[in-house]
Amino acid sequence: MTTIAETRSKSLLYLENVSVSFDGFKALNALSFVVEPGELRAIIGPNGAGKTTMMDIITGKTRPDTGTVLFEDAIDLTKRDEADIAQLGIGRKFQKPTVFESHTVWDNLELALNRSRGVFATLFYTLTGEDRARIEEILETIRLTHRKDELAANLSHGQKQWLEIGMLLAQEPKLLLVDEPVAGMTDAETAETAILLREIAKTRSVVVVEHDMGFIRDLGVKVTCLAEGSVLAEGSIDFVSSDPKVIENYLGR
Amino acid sequence: MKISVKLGGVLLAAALSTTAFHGAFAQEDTIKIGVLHSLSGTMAISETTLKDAMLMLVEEQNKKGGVLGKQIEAVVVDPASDWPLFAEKARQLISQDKVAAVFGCWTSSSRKSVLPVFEELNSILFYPVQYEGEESSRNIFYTGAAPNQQAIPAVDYLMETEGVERWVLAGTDYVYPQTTNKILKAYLMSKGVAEDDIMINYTPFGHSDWQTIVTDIKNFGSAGKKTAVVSTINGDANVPFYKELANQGVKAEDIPVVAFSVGEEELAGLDTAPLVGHLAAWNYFQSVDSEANAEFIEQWHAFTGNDKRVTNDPMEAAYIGFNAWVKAVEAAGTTDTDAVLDTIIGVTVPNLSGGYATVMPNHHITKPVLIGEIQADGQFEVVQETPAVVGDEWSDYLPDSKDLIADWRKPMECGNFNVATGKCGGKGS
Amino acid sequence: MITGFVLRALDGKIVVAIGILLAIAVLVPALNLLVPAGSAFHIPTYAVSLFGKYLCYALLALALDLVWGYCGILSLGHGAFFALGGYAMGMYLMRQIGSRGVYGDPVLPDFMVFLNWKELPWFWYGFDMFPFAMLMVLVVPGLLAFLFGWFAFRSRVNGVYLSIITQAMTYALMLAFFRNDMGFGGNNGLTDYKDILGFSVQAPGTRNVLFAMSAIMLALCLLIASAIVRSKFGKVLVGVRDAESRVRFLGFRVENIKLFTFVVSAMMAGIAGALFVPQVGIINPGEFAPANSIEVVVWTAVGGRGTLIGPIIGAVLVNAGKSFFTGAFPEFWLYALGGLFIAVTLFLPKGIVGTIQHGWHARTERKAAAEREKGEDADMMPQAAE
Amino acid sequence: MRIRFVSLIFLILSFAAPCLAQSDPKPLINQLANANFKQAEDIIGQIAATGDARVVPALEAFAEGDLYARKADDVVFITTASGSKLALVDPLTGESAGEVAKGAMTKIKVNNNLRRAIRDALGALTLMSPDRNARLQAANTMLAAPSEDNLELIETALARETDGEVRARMEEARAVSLLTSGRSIEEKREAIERIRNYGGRDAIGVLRGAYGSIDASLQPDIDKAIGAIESEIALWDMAQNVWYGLSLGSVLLLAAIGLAITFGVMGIINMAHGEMVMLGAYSTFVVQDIIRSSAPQLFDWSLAIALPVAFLVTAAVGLAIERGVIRFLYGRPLETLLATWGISLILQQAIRSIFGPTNQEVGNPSWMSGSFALGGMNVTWNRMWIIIFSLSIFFALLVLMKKSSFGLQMRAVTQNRRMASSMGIRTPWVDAFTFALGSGIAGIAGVALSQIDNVSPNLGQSYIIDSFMVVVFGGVGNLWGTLVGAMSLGVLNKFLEPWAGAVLGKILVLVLIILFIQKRPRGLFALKGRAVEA
Repeated sequence: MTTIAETRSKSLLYLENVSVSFDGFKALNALSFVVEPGELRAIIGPNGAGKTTMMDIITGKTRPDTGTVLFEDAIDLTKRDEADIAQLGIGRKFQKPTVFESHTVWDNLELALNRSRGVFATLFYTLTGEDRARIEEILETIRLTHRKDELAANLSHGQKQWLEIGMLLAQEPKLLLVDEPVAGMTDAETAETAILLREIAKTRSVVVVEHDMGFIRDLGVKVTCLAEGSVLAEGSIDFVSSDPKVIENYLGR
Repeated sequence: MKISVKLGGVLLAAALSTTAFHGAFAQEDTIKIGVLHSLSGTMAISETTLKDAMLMLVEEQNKKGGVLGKQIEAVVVDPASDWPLFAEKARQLISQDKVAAVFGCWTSSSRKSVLPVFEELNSILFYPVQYEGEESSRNIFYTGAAPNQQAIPAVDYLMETEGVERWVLAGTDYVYPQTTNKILKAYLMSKGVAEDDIMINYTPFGHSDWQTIVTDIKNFGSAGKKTAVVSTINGDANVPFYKELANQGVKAEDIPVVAFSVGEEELAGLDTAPLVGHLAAWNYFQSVDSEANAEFIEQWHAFTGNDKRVTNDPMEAAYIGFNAWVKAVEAAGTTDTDAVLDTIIGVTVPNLSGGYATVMPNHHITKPVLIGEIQADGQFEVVQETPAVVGDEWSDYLPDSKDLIADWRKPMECGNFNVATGKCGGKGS
Repeated sequence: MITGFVLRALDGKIVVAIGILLAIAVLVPALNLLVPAGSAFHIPTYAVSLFGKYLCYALLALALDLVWGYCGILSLGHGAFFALGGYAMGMYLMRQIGSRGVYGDPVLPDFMVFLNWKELPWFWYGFDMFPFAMLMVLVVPGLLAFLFGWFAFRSRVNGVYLSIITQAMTYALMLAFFRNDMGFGGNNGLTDYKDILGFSVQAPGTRNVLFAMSAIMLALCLLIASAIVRSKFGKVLVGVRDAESRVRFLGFRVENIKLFTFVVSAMMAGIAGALFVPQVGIINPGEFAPANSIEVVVWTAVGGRGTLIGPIIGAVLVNAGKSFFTGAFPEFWLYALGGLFIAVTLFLPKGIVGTIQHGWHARTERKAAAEREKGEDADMMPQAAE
Repeated sequence: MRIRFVSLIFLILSFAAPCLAQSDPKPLINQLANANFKQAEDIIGQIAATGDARVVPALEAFAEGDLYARKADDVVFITTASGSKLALVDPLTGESAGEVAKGAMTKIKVNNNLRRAIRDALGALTLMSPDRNARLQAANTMLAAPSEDNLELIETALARETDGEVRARMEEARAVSLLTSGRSIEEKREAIERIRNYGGRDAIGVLRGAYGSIDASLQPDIDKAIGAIESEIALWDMAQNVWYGLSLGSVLLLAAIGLAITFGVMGIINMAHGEMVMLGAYSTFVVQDIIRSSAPQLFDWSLAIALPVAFLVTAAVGLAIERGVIRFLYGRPLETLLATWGISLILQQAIRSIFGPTNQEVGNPSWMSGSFALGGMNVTWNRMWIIIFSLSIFFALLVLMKKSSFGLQMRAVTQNRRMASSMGIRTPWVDAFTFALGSGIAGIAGVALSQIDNVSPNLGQSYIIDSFMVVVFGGVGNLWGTLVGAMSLGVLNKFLEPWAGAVLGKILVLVLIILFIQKRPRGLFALKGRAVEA
């Protein structure tokens, strides 16, 4: 068994006793949660278990009432805002795919590229060969090369999900938070996505929130089950799904 | 892009046609005059009446055969209570419609905005509303009251007949009240009123919550000395003001309120029973007893087809201005601006209160000052009438203008002649 | 890279638009000065300053479009920046009157004299120098926009809340400027100007130059605006409009992006005001009235927000209509105007230009759509940022 | 001046009383026929001096301006208009003297001085009148016009006075008159005490007035009394200010509450809201107009009748607007701004075309006019009713929203249109009726506002901005927010006004709103919760 200190120092993301409540309702209740570098982690849990709130806290959208949130054991995320955190290398994909509908696929990726994001830098930015190469590479990864010049608005739901993931890749994050990536996807797309995510996880840590157990099995990774704002069980999918508390709390229904 | 090219063309056409359009109206054998009063926006409430009055006057004049044997045609435009638009419309009336003279404006802002236009294009404006003075333009005739034709006599009345010793000067926060109150304060202090017996209070345009101020007035008035309120509150805010006065039971016998911008029109929106005895100072009241007035009111009711429509002081000012212009044009035998400017000075026409108004060399006119008390029927009862007073454009109670006079007769032809330095051009440095 | 920045701006439409504006800048004065009054092609001086006014409004609308159409910030207070620019110019023109005022005071403007102020308030210093005044035309609105935006965007006030406080801002300024004690001439404002840079503001020559300046300035600002929206920054801007949080999570400082745009837009509005004042001959607190700012929104919407040409067309169209109807049907023009607004919102939700462009896009889209699986349903289309 | 004049009466009384007392007032009254204001003033004095109670109606009629002289023979009558003619009544005997054409009579003009003179004279004459209210009135007059000459009169009256309130008032009247009289120090000391208890600013005025003339030994008492009264007043002023704040707040609430539905709940930036208020006010005008012409006795009920009318009218207009325009614009809030702006222009101009641009008279029913004193506070009836009215509307609305099934549907639709419709709620109609409700309430507000503001086509414009401020300040979509927002803005405004002045006060309030929104970007009562996608 490793001591807390060690886990902390090894961790990429470290949450301890994080609590937050909205008008009395405890969304997170002394949640502790650790992600190691290069880890692919799945999170399951009933609605209102606090999955999205947790992501909000990690990405600086919500401030916790109490608790520590550390990135790479050094940076206190509770003191930073979204932009900061994103630049630190934490990318986030929303439940509802949010891409820039009125931009082309290409522009979406160009905007996401991890380049200086200052006002004047962007004003006078001109596309370099290297950037072009990078974008094309991502287009390959997310299988959208053939539609790069179309408005994102015209993509199918699944393609939008991928485009969003692609944008996260362009950000070159160390940690990727993915909220329900396969919601509303065809089985084919779902399988594709699983492969895509494992591929991505080779180079960086990924946290996936998902309801789709099948998909989680496809991923075949360590699973954390949240309920009422704290961790219920953690371990392999089979271990977790056999846990009585989990069954009663989540799978049961 | 083709779009915007096309549209561009369309627009140019449209804009130009605005000019063309008016051309189309003109029949050659008429003399055109412009009517420049807001028919929409915040000032429509006051100005629309004047527009109707002008149309009536033109109609009556045409019945009498028009002027110089030609029919008069009124060109009505709507400057929409928007001061820059006033300037634009004035320019349009003068240079597109080629009107011989313009009758219009209510607020000083609108007058100030058109003044340069009239001087540049050398046309004539007749301005029918009481104002703060401190102006005399070669091309403008001020047929409304200057402060000395309204404010000062009213204050005198209160001092002499009502023995007022303590004064509240309440006004809307803009130039007319500010200037009038400055003049009044100087005047009162010259009459030996102590500084702390004068309370000055300003409120924003369209102020509708008067509770605090009316209470302040009551408190100020409960100091044992006879107190009166001199109100330069602007049109819209008056109704709520008087409603509050009535409800808080401020009786005219205790604290009379004398107003300079409250006429029959404003009272029309009020139940005046609780306000009986409060005063207003004007140069005309609908209740004035004279043939001219009776006839005028009759025409007005006939013209508007509504015998509840009241008449008011600015209408009389318009009436005087219009008749003076007609008379001057007849005398000059032409509507040419310079000719009319020469002949109109000294022109005397009957006013509606049974007397006469003369156009003075300073482009202001002579007016009797009437003090009226509000009656239960929404009319005023005249309690004092002075003989005709000459409008004093440059107040004697403002340090910088007491040396100035205006005289547009040759050879002086100066709007701001300094009697101290004997030079034209203000203080002269 | 600057060159790239500018070159990017010059796509077809903009080039033509700028071309037209420059042409107008030359043509109209020519037709006014050179063509004899009798001729059918003569443009009367009256019309020149009228068009000049429209162009200023067009510039104002363009400025609003930059923040609203592209960044999704609906400012109901842009009239304030316009008016401030106007006041800066007005103050210069007042100082130019010098001793020609009715009181002949060498320094004090008339309204100060008859409120017997003894010396010039500090904030009037320097306005006798044209360069300083012109600087102020940019700085004052810019500074206000910066302060306002700094707080508002940092604390993430957005949507209708932002709109309403911008309205509160212009409303408060209106009340303030109505006060005589402010030292800006109270409700009468600043007027009766004599000359600008030594040329009489009344002289036809000056009027035409001012007109030309308006056209050129509009062209210039159009160029700048176009350069901005076509840069990567412009894409981010649209991103902010459509999916603000996504832009944040991509690591952009949305508040800075908004702030920059807001300030630039405010400065453009200031320029518009500065050109407006000498042409109409008065600036007064009425320009701060919230209703005016709402009208600007309407022009922009009529022309088509999110397009650069749209607001210009909208402003000129609506105002030309206004000039025409207020003269032709003084009693009924409000019905026409009101009707126009309703009609546009119902039948041309994207505005005139927007609709035409959209229609054009739609055709190409339909071709493409044929061989592609069906796109998303309507509510996925970018919506007007509230 | 008043004092001087009243004393004049009594000088005449004391010297010439014997001969004047039984002299017939009739010729005096007839002298009024061709007297100028100054002379009339003396005549009134002499009339009063006769001490003859029969002259009371004549004096009252004079004050009312109902005293006319017959041109033919300068005989004076009390008149009442009957059609184009005047019904004549003998000023003393009160018996009818037939009718004559208006032309045959000349009105005897009356001005503030004469009214005041008459009032004081009546005070002296009616202090012992059998009518209790007349006595109370008289006592008040005496109180307002202290003079040692009244002293004996008051004391004789006091001796036979039984009614408690009137006694108290007379005691006070006696006290104020006593101060300046030659009475003993003890009497004056207790007089000061009484005045101090009676309190109020007038009391201070009286005490200050007496300060110079009074015996030096009493001056400390006066200082004490004044100090006590002033501290008391200070407290009441505070209370008064709060009250004014609340009543201003209730007006804001009235103006905003309809908007809290159309804008707050439905998210329509409804620029035509002000015009709905205006329509409500005009409905009130029309109702009153009809009542005046056809059933004057109903006038006190006019507002009660106007309420449903205004509601129905504006609700109908609202319904039309929603069906005709707004329903095409859901999900496009900004377009609603433009369209409703257009609508408001049209409505304003329509009202102008129909009713004309000038103010229309909307009268206050008797139960809404005047004021009453609450301790040192002065409460006007119309303000009080408006506060009650606005609060009751608010709570009625609250109940409707929270308890009724329509309210439930309304909230369902506004929260999730699709879900609601899929659950079988007929969303289009819910929308339509919600908007109609909002407009209707704006109309009702118009009825109330017509009582304190002027009814003109611009009425709406003057409230629209404040309404938006209130709703946004309170927090969009939260009725309680609107209530609290309105009230706090009202009170804030009223506390700023005294030291900043009305204009600066308003500006400061706006600035504070702006700063407040920085602190709480979603208003006072922001709906917190799991962060939703911006």
